[in-house]
Amino acid sequence: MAAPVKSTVDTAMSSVQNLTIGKALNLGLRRAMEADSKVIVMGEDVGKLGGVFRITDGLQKDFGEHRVLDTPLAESGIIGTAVGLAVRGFRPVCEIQFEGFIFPGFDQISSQLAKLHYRTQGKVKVPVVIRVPYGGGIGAVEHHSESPESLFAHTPGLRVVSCSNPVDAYWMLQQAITCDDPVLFFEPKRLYHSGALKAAVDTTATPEPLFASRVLRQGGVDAAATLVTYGPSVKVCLDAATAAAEEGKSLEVIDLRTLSPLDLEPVFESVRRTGRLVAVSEASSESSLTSEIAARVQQECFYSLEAPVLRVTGFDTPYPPSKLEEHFLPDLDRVLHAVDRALAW
Amino acid sequence: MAAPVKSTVDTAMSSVQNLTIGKALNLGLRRAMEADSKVIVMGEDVGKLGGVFRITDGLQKDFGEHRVLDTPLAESGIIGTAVGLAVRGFRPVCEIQFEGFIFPGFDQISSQLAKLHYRTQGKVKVPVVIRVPYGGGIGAVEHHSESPESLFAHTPGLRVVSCSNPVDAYWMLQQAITCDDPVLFFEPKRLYHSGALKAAVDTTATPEPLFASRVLRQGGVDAAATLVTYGPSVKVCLDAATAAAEEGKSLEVIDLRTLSPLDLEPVFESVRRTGRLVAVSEASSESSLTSEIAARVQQECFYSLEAPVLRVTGFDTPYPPSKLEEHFLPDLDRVLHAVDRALAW
Amino acid sequence: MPSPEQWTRPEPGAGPAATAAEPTPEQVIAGLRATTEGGAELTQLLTPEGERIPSAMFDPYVTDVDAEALRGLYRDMVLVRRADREANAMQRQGQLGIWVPLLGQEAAQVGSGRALQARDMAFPSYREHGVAYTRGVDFRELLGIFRCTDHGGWDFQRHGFHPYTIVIGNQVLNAAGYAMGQKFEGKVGDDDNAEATICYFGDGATSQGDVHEGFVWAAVYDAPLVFFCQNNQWAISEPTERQSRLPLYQRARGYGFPGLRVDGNDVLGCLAVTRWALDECRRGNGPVLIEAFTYRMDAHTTTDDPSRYRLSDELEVWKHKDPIERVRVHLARSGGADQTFFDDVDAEADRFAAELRDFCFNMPDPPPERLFENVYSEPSPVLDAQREEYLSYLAGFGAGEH
Amino acid sequence: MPSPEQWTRPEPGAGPAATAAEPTPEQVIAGLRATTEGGAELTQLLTPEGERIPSAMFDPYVTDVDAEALRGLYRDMVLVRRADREANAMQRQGQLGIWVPLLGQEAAQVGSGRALQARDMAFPSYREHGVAYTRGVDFRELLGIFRCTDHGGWDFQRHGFHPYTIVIGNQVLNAAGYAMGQKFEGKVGDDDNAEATICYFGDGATSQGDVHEGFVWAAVYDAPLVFFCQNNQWAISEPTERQSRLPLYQRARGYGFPGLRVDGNDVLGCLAVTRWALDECRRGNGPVLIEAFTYRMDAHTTTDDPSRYRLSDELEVWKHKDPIERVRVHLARSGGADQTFFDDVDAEADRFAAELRDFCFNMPDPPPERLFENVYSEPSPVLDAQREEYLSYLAGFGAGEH
Ligand SMILES: Cc1ncc(C[n+]2csc(CCOP(=O)(O)OP(=O)(O)O)c2C)c(N)n1
Ligand SMILES: Cc1ncc(C[n+]2csc(CCOP(=O)(O)OP(=O)(O)O)c2C)c(N)n1
Ligand SMILES: [Mg+2]
Ligand SMILES: [Mg+2]
Repeated sequence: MAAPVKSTVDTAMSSVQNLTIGKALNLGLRRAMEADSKVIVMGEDVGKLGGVFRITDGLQKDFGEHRVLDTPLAESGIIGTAVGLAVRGFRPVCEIQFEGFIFPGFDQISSQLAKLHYRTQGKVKVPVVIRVPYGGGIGAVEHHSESPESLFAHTPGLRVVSCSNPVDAYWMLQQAITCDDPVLFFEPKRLYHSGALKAAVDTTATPEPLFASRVLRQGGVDAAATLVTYGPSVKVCLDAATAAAEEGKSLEVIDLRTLSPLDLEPVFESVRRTGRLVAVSEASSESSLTSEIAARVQQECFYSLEAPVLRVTGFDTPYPPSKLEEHFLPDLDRVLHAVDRALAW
Repeated sequence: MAAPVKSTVDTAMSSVQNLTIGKALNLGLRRAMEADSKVIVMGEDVGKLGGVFRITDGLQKDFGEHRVLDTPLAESGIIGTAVGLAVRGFRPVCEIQFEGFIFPGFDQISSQLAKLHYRTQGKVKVPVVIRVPYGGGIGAVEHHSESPESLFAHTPGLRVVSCSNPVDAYWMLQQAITCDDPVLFFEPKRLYHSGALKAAVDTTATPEPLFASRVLRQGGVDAAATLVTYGPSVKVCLDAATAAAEEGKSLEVIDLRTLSPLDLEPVFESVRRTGRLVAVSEASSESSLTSEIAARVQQECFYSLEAPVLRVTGFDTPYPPSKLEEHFLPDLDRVLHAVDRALAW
Repeated sequence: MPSPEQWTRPEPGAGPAATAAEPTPEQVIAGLRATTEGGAELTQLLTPEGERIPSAMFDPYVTDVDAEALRGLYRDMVLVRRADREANAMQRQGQLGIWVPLLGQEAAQVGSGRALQARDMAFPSYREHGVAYTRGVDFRELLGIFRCTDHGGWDFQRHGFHPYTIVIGNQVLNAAGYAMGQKFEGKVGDDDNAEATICYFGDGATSQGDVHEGFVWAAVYDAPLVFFCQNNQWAISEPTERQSRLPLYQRARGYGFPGLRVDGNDVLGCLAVTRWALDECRRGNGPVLIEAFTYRMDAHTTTDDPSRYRLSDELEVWKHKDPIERVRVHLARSGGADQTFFDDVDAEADRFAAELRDFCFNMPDPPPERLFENVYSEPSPVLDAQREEYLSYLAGFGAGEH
Repeated sequence: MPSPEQWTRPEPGAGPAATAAEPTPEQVIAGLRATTEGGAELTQLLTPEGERIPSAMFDPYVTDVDAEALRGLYRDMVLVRRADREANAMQRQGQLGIWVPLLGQEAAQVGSGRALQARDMAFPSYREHGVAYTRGVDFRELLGIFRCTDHGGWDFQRHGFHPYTIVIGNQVLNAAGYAMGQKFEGKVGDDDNAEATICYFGDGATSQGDVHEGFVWAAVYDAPLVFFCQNNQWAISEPTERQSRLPLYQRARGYGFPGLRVDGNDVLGCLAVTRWALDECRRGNGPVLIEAFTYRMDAHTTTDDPSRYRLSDELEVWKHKDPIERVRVHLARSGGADQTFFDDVDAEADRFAAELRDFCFNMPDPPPERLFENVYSEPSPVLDAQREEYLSYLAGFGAGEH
């Protein structure tokens, strides 16, 4: 849970602001930095430039160069020094420019960040947040559209979350920063500046808990199937549910929010009613989060399932040239196709 | 498939030798180096020392320092230069000293090794083999007992295999080396020198294909359940099947051998008969290979399953201090307990 | 050219120095001057004013560069710049997803690229379109990456030009491995078959672990590798001071191989220094680090907005150091070329750009099945199944829908 | 102590040098001598024969080291060695899963460790038991790692001694971050609250990207960080020449901060040089690299067999450079200690070892539920379920079975 955030700027503003995900993240960061002087932001180009996606825009100007660090160009360095800063008592928020560039930092994440607390029987805490813009759909070149979240979900000791809307973006980021564990914070980059997703963020509201899934769309008593997803695919699934509703099919949509540890209780509960589940993710399917969801749902809901858990995911290929990404990414049609298959099983 | 191997030494020896897994790997490497002068071995301490597990013992003496390279101490360097050597036409076989030290090389594996062939529409081949001693049970300190194979199975473009016995060790390594794709070759380190596993390796035999699973123990017509596993857990499952047989329960045991791409047809076939599957692995369960197996089996064998696919795995914790590893590692009792649960479902 | 060792602070032996203070205004000015001038150790054969400066060390490497050869280098740079500008414009028109401009770095790329021999190998990062051109890679073959129809498709072996590498630093290790292979194959030595490798990376890349490991490996294995660092002063929004206290060519000092700084806007200097370095490598004296001191005259990519982080003054100063202009002036003054030549080159550049444009506008989209090809060198049943399932799903939509 | 810059090959400016040839026998001998002698730039205050050598630069840092203080350093080293040997023996007896011996490196560790002040922070790798001792970490607290009952459990904050790090190089970046934090908190400066950090790593580690990035970060942020590289000549079976062409202290030259080599078997030298370096850091002149030139007298770990890769001759030569013996001789000759003192220290060492032994033999195994603890700082329902399920499964076996 986020500590109560004291605002020192914008006090004249209304407590409700209409924000994109990008702006909500920016405001969340600002609030976290105001609330705790130990919160520092570090990464490539996060200072003057405000990050290539402008998520850190204006922070260096207002908080100074010692709290918003344009670091040397090396991800192991960013994460490795963040670990040391955390040991010293700071709460670093690292930005990885694109998810495809997190791999040089994989060792520090896996060997130090994820394990220091366990290794020291809790004596060392490493409250580091690593912000990772991820996912495709932006027509980018190689390494700029991947979905590596499953690798971190498979790594014990890490918490992995992903937001899908401005309200969550605002709160989840602050909650991740106040969390004493390392958090990999996956941000759906193609939705950063989506005007369609703009939402009213009430900065005085009480946020949902960080490590909990949420049912975003109830299917009602006659719900035909459940869709479970996270991050950029949430919008796809919500749109699919809307389309299905027009055809008279009622779908429940669950936003995982926490990818590790998973909070699957709402999914089990839903599947026990609907009997059918489609898990949706842009990541390749093999040994992934959607595999885990299928594995656990088939076990927990064995007698409720009327069709196997189906998955709509990226293929087991590297991310293709982006002229082909419409084929790679789960879209409304592929989701509905899977629902139809499940219903016809 | 391995190219026919011309032997230049040991010609006086019988073509059948009784070998441990470790010695079989050593002989396999030797044969591959004899067969193709472009095969080179590289890694930390692989030369004079013969590697910390002695798998490369004697190779530098016989093939010279330019074919068996004691490299500087850096895994990204080992893998990154191996990629370059492969582009030049070599077939490097890299040794990572312990699986816990593969992470500094993760970026080169994920960004270059796995993608160069795809990126170049097949124009660049990177026939690199990365040998990774993995798994627990050797009473070691931290980072020396992990099972990170799922991370690589989730990475498209890589082939991932694991051997479980001397015959496979001998052939699979040679086949991996002649394969034009990058292969992550996971070796069950605690079985390297197991005398109990010694087996007759016929170096004139025709090997099984590399990328195929194999039924190691048939359950017969009354088979009660299927066990699917790989690497170090194969022995555990075979022992469990033996114990179960004494109690009158017949179990089929399948050795995956290829972890990515998976060859699950034999598993589907078996489960369609037995109706029950237990997947066993030392790796943590979350978003892992065993998740994938469960996900695909519940889909392919939906109407055959009489119980959910159960998993016996390491817990979702970092690898514990090794005085606790007997609790972490799947053992015969936990496997049989899962079988009982499946049977009682 | 060994230089006196300089620690920025402290000079040891004098007891603890005073606490590192904010720089004085004089120091700031000196620092800025160094930023555009490259310092005392800069090798320069052709000044921004087109004046030829003799160099005892490097003149022997360009004795063959007569007026004709210089006209060739001029033509190369003009064509490359023209193509770069055309591609940049096409991105603005929506024909490319992104463009990575090389504006200002033509001399560094053409000079070093022309120093290579056919059997040498070059490992680029993602901005080396000028090097690609010198290696005979058609500019049109580069466009797929930026139009996002492919990840790069030229024949790397035929051209001695490795695929582009986007993940910063990766290619440095790959190049080190390749150069080790050249050595292991006995291609290093002073006979006529000697080979070398050159590897390109930026100022920002020098911070990456992979670049360090590349230095370590190449040094330990005496690899015939020229590390060619184009210091264009910026890594997106970060100036070189965020990566290093010392001039980057001095990094080599810690590894025991030569590091040199050349005026990266001087095509003749780049040609000479790179030829020298490649020669050293071919003779077994590699590796060598070259820092080409230049400037990124345009944005980092077409998605970047440099006005957020750098002053246009800097750009103005660097305009006076233009790599093409100094060759033009030199040729004109020395009688090495007349106006007809310059006009001809301009006309050729226009045709070159028009062809490029034409090609780009007509590039077909890749077919969906391409997605599944070449993941592995041999078929995979799992992927085959995914392809079949997806293609039949697509077919279910009928022709027009997708 | 700036030194003339030396490239191992070639000397540029002379045109292409001859192809790198096999070394001459003379060169091999010179190389071997350098391996045990450390070269001309080695700082040494106490020779292997116990002779005190004056140093204008470093003497000021050990003016307080009178006979009593020297006796203290002697005692430290004897206790540390004795405990190390005891642990090694206990491994042989099956009481420890593995041991990582520090034999031969007592002076480097005690000298540098004693240079630290209470508020300083040390980041060890996995062999720094001697440093741990100087930081007040009880030797018994180290045993859990090697008996495999825990991954390390001391209070890192109270001792200013970070957990051991096994993955080579990782701790260097962590230390750089910590030192940046000291600086950000205003602890750097010449007042009395100044702090510094020291970070330990080996000769082999210098090849890792993380160590390089640690150098880059510390240099760019002027972090108060002493890089303390114990060059014990071997990285398991690989000699230092497999990692570098140049002496390792010279690596710092490429980054713009000082690099010094000290006789790692000279406790006084290590104390003085480290105090100097820490002082520099506290005053804002960091970072500094120290290479402590020493030798790994035992195997890499108890699982290693050095006879496969190194000659015992080397060991014999290094025996004459023993770090403890030279202090004993110096104390005896200078009248700084009599035989009673030496006997007392030996007796204390025996008690120290006996206590350690006693403790080790009685260490309890951790309970199974420990496995699930401290994965996160707050409970996780997923893990709670796994724990409950496993514990009830275990309970099902009855008391004795598991
Ligand atoms: C590992 C990695 N991290 C981050 C990036 C994103 N990125 C692309 S270019 C760039 C700056 C590179 O600067 P420099 O090395 O100076 O080369 P330049 O672009 O100036 O030619 C960054 C940070 C990347 N491509 N790879
Ligand atoms: C990343 C990584 N790779 C490999 C290893 C295995 N390993 C442990 S110690 C060691 C040699 C280290 O040599 P050096 O840095 O000289 O330190 P020393 O052990 O001599 O003190 C190696 C290769 C490791 N621990 N971490
Ligand atoms: Mg740059
Ligand atoms: Mg060492």
